[in-house]
Amino acid sequence: MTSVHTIDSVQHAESTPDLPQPYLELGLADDEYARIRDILGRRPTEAELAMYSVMWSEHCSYKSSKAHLRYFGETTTDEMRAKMLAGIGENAGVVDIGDGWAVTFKAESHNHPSYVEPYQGAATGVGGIVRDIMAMGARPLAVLDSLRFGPADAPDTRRVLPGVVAGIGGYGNCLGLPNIGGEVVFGPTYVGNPLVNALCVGAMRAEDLHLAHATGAGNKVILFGARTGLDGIGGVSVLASETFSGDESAGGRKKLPSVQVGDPFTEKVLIECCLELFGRGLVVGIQDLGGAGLSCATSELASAGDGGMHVELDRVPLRANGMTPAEILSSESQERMCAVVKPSDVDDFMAVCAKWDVTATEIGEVTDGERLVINWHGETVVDVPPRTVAHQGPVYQRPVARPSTQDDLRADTTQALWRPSDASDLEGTLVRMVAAPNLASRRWVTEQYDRYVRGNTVLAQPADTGMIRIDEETGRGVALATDCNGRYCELDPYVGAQLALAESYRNVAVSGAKPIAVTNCLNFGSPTDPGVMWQFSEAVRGLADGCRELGIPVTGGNVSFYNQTGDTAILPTPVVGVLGVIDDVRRRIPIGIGAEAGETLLLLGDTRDELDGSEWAHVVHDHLGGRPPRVDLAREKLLCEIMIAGSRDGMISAAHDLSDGGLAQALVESCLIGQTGARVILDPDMDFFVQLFSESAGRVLVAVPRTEEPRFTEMCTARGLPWRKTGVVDPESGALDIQDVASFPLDVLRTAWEGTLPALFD
Amino acid sequence: MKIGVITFPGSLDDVDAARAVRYAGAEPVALWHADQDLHEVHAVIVPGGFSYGDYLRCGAIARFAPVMTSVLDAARGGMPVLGICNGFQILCEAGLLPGALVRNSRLHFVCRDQWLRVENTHTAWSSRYERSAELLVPLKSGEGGYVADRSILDELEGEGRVVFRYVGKNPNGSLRDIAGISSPNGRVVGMMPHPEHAIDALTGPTDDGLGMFYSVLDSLVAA
Amino acid sequence: MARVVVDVMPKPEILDPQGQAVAGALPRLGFQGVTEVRQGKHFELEVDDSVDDATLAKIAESFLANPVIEDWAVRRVEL
Amino acid sequence: MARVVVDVMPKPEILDPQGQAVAGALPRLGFQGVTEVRQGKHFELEVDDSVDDATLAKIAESFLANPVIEDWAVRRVEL
Ligand SMILES: Nc1ncnc2c1ncn2[C@@H]1O[C@H](COP(=O)(O)OP(=O)(O)O)[C@@H](O)[C@H]1O
Ligand SMILES: [Mg+2]
Repeated sequence: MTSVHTIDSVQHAESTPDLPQPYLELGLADDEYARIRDILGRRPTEAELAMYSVMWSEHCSYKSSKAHLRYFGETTTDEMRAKMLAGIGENAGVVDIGDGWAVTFKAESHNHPSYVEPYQGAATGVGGIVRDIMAMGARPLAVLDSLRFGPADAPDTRRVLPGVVAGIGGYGNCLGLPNIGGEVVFGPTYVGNPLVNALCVGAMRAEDLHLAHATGAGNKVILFGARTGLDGIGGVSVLASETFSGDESAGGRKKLPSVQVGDPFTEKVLIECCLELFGRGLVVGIQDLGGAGLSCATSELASAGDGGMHVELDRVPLRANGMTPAEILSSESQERMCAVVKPSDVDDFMAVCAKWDVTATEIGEVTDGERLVINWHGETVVDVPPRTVAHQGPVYQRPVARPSTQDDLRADTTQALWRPSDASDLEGTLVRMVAAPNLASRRWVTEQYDRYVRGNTVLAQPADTGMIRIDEETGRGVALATDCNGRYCELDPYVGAQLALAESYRNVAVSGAKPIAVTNCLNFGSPTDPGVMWQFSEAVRGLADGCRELGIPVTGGNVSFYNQTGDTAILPTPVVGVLGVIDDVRRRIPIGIGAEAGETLLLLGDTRDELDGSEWAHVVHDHLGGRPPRVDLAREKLLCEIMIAGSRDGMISAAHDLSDGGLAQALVESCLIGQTGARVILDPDMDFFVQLFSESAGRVLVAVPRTEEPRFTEMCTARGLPWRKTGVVDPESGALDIQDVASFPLDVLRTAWEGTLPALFD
Repeated sequence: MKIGVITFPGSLDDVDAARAVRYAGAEPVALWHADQDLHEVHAVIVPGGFSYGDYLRCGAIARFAPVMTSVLDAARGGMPVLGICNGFQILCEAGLLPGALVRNSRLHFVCRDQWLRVENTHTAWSSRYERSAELLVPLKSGEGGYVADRSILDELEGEGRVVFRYVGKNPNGSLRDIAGISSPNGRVVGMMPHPEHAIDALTGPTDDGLGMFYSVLDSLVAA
Repeated sequence: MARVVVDVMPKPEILDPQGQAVAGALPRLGFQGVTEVRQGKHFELEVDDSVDDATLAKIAESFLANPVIEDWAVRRVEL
Repeated sequence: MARVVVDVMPKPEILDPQGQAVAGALPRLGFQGVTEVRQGKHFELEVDDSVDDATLAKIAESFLANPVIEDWAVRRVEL
């Protein structure tokens, strides 16, 4: 089957210029195909066509989003850039956190695969993002996962959620990466289109930053890790069924599943192997193999370097028989990395791989030329300028139009909806809300994740933010939170994205860490829908403007389009991840109250009548309409400064930010997590319902030791942050007592809060 | 005092075990799975993780590692050995401790802070505790259900070789709530929960686990 | 009453890390000559005589196996 | 070359939570009449002709199964 005439070589392509090619089936448009012919001055070979088609896909080329994403760069000031060692465009952003440490973090979506095969889809999502972090030269330290599912009681959710959770746990636990946070959100638009976004954070000494560059002619290209199989080449198997190969078995591959199976053990060993390689200085450049496999790794390495690259494709160790060059180049087999290594270091490199029992193969070398040349059994099957594959894909200005329904949506506020007012209605509403799937305890999920491994986890679920210690000597650490409320984004994508940023930022700040950088995972419907593109562009602008106002840069991110079932797009879901740094993790502020006797509860920030898009409107009235809460980033910044000062001076013993479910939810969680009761007195001059369930942004509930109360409140007053004494911690009562509403025994609240997910999914 | 901590490919909690040894004031020594040499350590910890991926059965492949031959010899000679989680599974697979660990009864991996009761304070690894003391220690495993023949269970109970028992709701279906057991001479202990993750209230629920590492130092000094 | 066996195996083109781990370990344990191993699941079901083959196939296909990545085979065995 | 199948099952007296979970789920999915389910492992090995039955038994007993909790059966199948 490797006999000469079956190979579509460059030579063969030149001699058969008019041969019809299945570019449409591979997802390329007519003009895109024409451009490839133009670039090459001939028709592409089968292998080249495979490369261009995957690299120019939406997923790899960002062709619909690029024009908008530029705005992130345009709004990043020099000051914001100061601590950024690598930014958008690299595998993952890197920031300097001080003491010589650099931290890298990034999120990625694995939505569609997780719908098709929940366990493996989610597992390989974790695997992929971890390799991105390794490609920066960092040791992966922790993961987070941000999840969206259909309604909690939908049959589809029952199928998808347990598999996704088990997959994330199964893979992450086996890698020895603590899971320190994330989200689980249920909503009707995610039926048939769950969102599985995984985030990984890693650290390295700043001088060890490895960027994906193939520099230095003569340096060797080494592929290491798992063997290459037929995984995830669903689209490209079209080629195998086409004319050239003449191979019967290949023709039979047409309906290959594009599902990949993960092997976390191989990845774990790969991590240790990479770290030893980095540690010994044996790597010039490195790239992970993710989407688009070798096509991506070779073209990106080559185009980011200063020369070309030559690859002998038949040296790639294979797992399946009779794979064609196009298939090998597009395979998305997991757990593989590609390194550029000095010739003099190759033996040492191979020895380290042998120690870890990792398969490693020299597949080519960096060349002087400017072309990426790939041979297959002596014939050239690829000869392209690598930049045209990796970076010069098409860029679309998709039509953008604000949907005509948007005005009606915004006019349909919650004002007309029935609101509870007397004590017993409020009491019933509170218990019902606490047990609602979106507000109930996430323990059923998080118990399946190892949060302890490696012994550096300082805060993890339940907490507003995950926090890990980076440096055992100094106690320096980082905090990470992810957030997004898709309902707010539906009502106003610009404000919604800023609210996601504000919440994530606040979640980091309430732990006492200082937010320093942002990543995102932008999940939207189809880019061919002008309304979706409007949501997208508004969200990007909102996020970028918000970051500029807060003074923290977006260092990277991910775009996932085509999240829709039929014509119905998901709610716009721009998940925002914020990274913070804390000089000494011993000063972290936990959620649970009651650590010290006689704490006072203070509510910081302003409460307004803001219930449009709220969890209450969703749970009680199944209503979505109106305007999202107001966002005030200057206030968020002030709040953050107060929290950091409070942490530094030991003035705060616990804190919890207010978000979904409002004050009621924050009070319940603070009591249940702290296993301590409290007595609360609401403001008699304001509607109780609004006080308990409004979702106004920029608010935090803090517990302050009585001795610190004057100092803390004076600081707030002096700096112009509104505060209100809301109650006291009451270790004796075993209840959350809200004066003039009800006294809620903690065991009643716990049953309501913790019972929901087990009842649904056990 | 030197305490060896084995690293298999796929070991995860080896760094944590080494840290616990350090916190207790001893010197951790890294032992490599492929190396028979125990480097003159005075005791050995077989740590948690997923050795070789644990795809076949937890611990099934690791027990054949060269280093385990030396550990088995040393254990028979009285060297204290502690198997934690995957380490416990490996010691059972290797026949150093009786019984086996099976899939949790609720089928899910479980990570939670778990109360344990100390049932035997005469082993090399538990002498620092008061009898019936209750410890709060992380449990994190998918295959933590301890099973053995009834006759073996009776023997373990009769000889006082149940070292730790779960308190409260049984988290994984372990027979007789067994969380940890010892060899007849009390030198080898295997347990599913992770004392090495309870050495500092900053990163674990408590520091209740430190006692195990102090215990073994006591036993080595006494020996 | 009948006993039914359902074997579920990873599809040939799908990665089988479990089988690979076994195959890789055997030579280290001193067993030569095993060139390939694949690992799947084996179910033994006790079923009423009312359950017909079509139902069994449906159980295997829709529940015991994930047809995206696994093949399955059902057979009745004599007791 | 020969193909060898090894089935490994939890011993009858050992609790089998996986099998139980399957048995419990079937009626909920609308499948009646399955009274018991046990779940084990199924291995398919490709072995050289040099590998005799005694060796296969040893592989099953000392490695693929844990005799404390599992039974095993080896059979050669025609290709
Ligand atoms: N999918 C998940 N993976 C890991 N942790 C999660 C996940 N979902 C929720 N959590 C954790 O559970 C806790 C409660 O979540 P949530 O109420 O969404 O927090 P918040 O409202 O502060 O963002 C947090 O510690 C969060 O990180
Ligand atoms: Mg929060």
